[in-house]
Amino acid sequence: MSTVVLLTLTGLGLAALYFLIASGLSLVFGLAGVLNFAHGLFLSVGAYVTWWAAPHLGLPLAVVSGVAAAAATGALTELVLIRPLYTRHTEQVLVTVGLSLAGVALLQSVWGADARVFPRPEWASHVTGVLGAQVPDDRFLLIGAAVLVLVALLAFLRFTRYGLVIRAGVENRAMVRALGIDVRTAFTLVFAIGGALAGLAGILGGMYFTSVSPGQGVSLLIFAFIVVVIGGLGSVTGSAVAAAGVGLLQQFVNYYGAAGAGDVSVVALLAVVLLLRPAGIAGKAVAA
Amino acid sequence: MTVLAVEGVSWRIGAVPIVDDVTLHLAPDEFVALIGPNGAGKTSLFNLISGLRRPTSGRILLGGRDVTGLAPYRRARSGLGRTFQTSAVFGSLTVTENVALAVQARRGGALRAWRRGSDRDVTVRSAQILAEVRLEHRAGRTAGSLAHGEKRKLEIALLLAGDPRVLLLDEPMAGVSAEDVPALVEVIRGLTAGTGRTVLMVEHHMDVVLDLADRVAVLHHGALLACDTPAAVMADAFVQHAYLGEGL
Amino acid sequence: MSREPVLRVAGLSVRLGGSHILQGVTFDVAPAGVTALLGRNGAGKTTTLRAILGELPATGSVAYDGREILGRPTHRLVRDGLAYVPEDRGVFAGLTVAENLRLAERVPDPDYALVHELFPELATRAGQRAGTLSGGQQQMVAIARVLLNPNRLLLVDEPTKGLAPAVVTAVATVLARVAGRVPVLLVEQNLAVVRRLATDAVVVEAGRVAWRGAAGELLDDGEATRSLLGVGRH
Amino acid sequence: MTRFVPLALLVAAAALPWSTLDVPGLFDGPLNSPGTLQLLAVCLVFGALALGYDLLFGRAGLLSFGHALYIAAGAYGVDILISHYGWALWPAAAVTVLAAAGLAALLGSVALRTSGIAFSMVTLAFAEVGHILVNRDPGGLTGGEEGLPMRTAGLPDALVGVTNTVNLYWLALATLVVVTLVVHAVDRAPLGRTLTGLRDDERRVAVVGLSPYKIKLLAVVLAAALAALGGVVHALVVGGASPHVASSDLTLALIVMAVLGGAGTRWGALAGGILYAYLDQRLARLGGRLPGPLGEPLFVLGTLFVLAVYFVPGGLAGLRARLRPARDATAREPHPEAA
Repeated sequence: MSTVVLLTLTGLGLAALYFLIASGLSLVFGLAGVLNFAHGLFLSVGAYVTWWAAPHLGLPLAVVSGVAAAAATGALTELVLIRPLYTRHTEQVLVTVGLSLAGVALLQSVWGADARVFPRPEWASHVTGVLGAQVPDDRFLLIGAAVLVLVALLAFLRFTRYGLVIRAGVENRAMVRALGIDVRTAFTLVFAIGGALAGLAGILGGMYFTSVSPGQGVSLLIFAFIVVVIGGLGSVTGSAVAAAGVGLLQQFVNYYGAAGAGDVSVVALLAVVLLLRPAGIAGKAVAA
Repeated sequence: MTVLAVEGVSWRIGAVPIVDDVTLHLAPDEFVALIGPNGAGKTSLFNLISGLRRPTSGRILLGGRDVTGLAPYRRARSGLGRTFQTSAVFGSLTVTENVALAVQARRGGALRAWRRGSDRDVTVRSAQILAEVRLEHRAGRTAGSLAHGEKRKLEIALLLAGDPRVLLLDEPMAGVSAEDVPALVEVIRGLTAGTGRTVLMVEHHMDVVLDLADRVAVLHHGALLACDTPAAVMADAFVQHAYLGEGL
Repeated sequence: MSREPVLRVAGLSVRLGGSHILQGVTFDVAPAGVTALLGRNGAGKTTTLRAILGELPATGSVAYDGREILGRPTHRLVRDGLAYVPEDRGVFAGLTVAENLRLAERVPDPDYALVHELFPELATRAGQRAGTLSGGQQQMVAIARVLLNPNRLLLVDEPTKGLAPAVVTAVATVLARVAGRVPVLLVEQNLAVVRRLATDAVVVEAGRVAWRGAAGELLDDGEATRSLLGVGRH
Repeated sequence: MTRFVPLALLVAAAALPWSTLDVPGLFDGPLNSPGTLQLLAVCLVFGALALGYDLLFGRAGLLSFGHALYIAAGAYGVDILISHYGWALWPAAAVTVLAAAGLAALLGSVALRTSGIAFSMVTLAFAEVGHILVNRDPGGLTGGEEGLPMRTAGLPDALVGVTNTVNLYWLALATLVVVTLVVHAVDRAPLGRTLTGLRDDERRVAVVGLSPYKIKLLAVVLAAALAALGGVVHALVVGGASPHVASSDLTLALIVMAVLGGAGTRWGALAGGILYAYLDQRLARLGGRLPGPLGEPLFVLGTLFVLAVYFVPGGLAGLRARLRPARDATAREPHPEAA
């Protein structure tokens, strides 16, 4: 029983990371039609800026600056690289590929290729007893952050004018424009939001893995892609559900199965979902 | 004897019926025009018949065989050809390559990875088809650079290449200028009259409909209002009201 | 009619994927009443509207209130009072009726009084997802979105497409009222609606203007309607 | 006349090992030194890999992000059969390529249920499993992060030892020729036309009576077989397999190569692959001497790539066509619209 509790909470902690990355990716794709490969770079930017700033500013402010830096990277990417390519989606994907390669290499040249020890709050190393299981507190940190983000994101989408524009834009960009709204501002905004969430994921990931390395973003990104496809492109709720499913499955199979079986099972889940519902759980039609 | 049978076919998006319980039987060599206001579901019905969409209910038979669950390409191989409302040709291939692709799709060999270009008989057949639709002077041009009317002719050439028994023509005159209409009508007449082929054609151009069709089917709000001789349909007060919007 | 046209389209051309969809379309939209843009399917009517709105790359000239607007971004044109009700309505299916309307607000005091007077049904269905509405109701949402704001020209694309006869009448009635306040450029296939609403008519054929003049004149000429539009009595 | 240029280049490339020419700046040693020959052999392998990938990307318009999986299957497959099971090279290579094609048929049949961007993501996910497995070292087969060095005892003598680098070079050149012949044969054959048709209008392909799904699957399997062949030769040239050949970075690099060279053109991807591999290796060697991020090959290549997307659409081949606009009527339109 205690093992199941621990695995569940650990799985949900991982799911929290996936969700933070996937929700931004999904919104960016849903609204702007861009599959953003540089999303993993945003994650690394958040983590490295926090790692670098923590000794100078203290951890809380360092986290804020990490998230801000990642958000700014996201917004800049949209403004400088994505926007000029307008509707040329393949080129946009290619540019994010190039950015991701160059950006990670840049981080590597500044901070080296080796993993760095990541700062974390003192209490995150403690454990709490839950139903007989000794659960490390960083799990609660991850889950709590993801739930807060989910609620905030849904509230933002539901109750604010920009949220309305984004939801409408995911459905039909051209029509939003035809109502006199400059939808490009919303593009920049979702890139910034996506960047901020990815940065947060990078920071929390750094705390969870207790280290940060330039390539960390990319490997998490791939599972986030899987979550996005399973959850349906453009759907935040879909991302949340799919992230939970993927995180739990991965943890349980990794524990009870052979090494690496968890990762394989996640991809198998993806295959099954695609065979049954090619558009994902909550998706609008993927092929367009 | 029925070549194409549409039996109680419906297609809904959510609760909204786009095609509503349509039943239609086409005999060999018959030319049926499908008319109805924009948004009546004509193209949707074509998509159901050609297999690009699956009906919510009902079935479709081709030559007596139930094809409701078959993929579009299987229906095409069973002798069903169609054109699209907006020209769908292979823009970066030449006109000849377009037709050769379609010819080989029918005869086999389109996936052959070794031999050069086409067999002699494919080349001959392609040239023959291009002559039939009067497009031989454009053979070497890329299809994307053709004028609109020429693309429509090329679409018909692609259709001919498949040697279909049943033709679905979706507004073949759309976007064609008035002076080009008679020539295109003759092309269509030539590929149907006396060939034993069956045609279902969506067309708004009433002169063309009355000229070519044996029967006229009227679709309105997804449902079939009437299917009768052109004269009878044109005289039908209900059709007048629904289609031509008279008596508003 | 000595007043300046609200919109002057001159030599408007559009090329898409190698084909020449519009080949020098030229016409004016009068500063009052309905100008009907007619023509068979595929003639280039919708393309004309979208080119005017900057949704498609075009060459030529479009002057709106005397100013050249070709190449300006769509959302700026709309903010300048050039409102658009697209073919197939462009209603956001996943948003509620109220959200669809809220999204369209461009001014501090949107005219909900007018909208609720014309479409009382929309008030009662405010919380309903627009995707679950009937076609007619969706068309009402689409028109209502535009009427919330002050406009100087309405571009309306096939508002009666796929609607039941009674709803067609209702939509035509609304458009007649709207046309009393603001000029309309209307694409329409239903000639009875055209007859009821339009003062001027422009017929497009294969990317060119084939006929221009008073709408009544065109509709009374059975031969002309048949040859230009392909519909009419035999 | 220009049709003899490729032939002349081939002859020159084949004769290159007899040249003792020293090209300072471009290469560290004379052309026939083992170091230079190995560098060139890697370039040739990447030329082959990029052209094979372009069969999918540039010709059929399938933006796969998982091509590295099949390269890794080739490299690890042949390495494992030789080093662990003591197979001889040729049967090991043949079985590996066939198995990779089989794997592609299996995974492709699932991935092709989707299209556009979702297809890209799914292929990426499949390839990532390969990457993870290789890193985990299941059953001690793959050597984990260290990679699996090729046991030379299982190789023909002619391919072993520094003095025989020249034979590896020729092997790489032969592979490039084989891949080029295959891809160009497809280009000229009905299949090439069908693939282009598929890229232009998939729906249309279906209603003329061809199954788009089967055609795409065929392209995926064929490209995978070519990738595996390239992977086999890569393992021989560099003396083993390392997890890098399974990483998504490699697939991304292939895309960069194809786009830099000119996707969908006859020679673009091939030239892009050779150029990319050369720069990658050269920059890595110069790394320490260059300031700041310029020492990171991927920084330079990534930046170059972004600039190329903006300023040189159509890549090297496009550049050539622009300089000589009247020619090259056979060149297909460059970038397929995947999204």
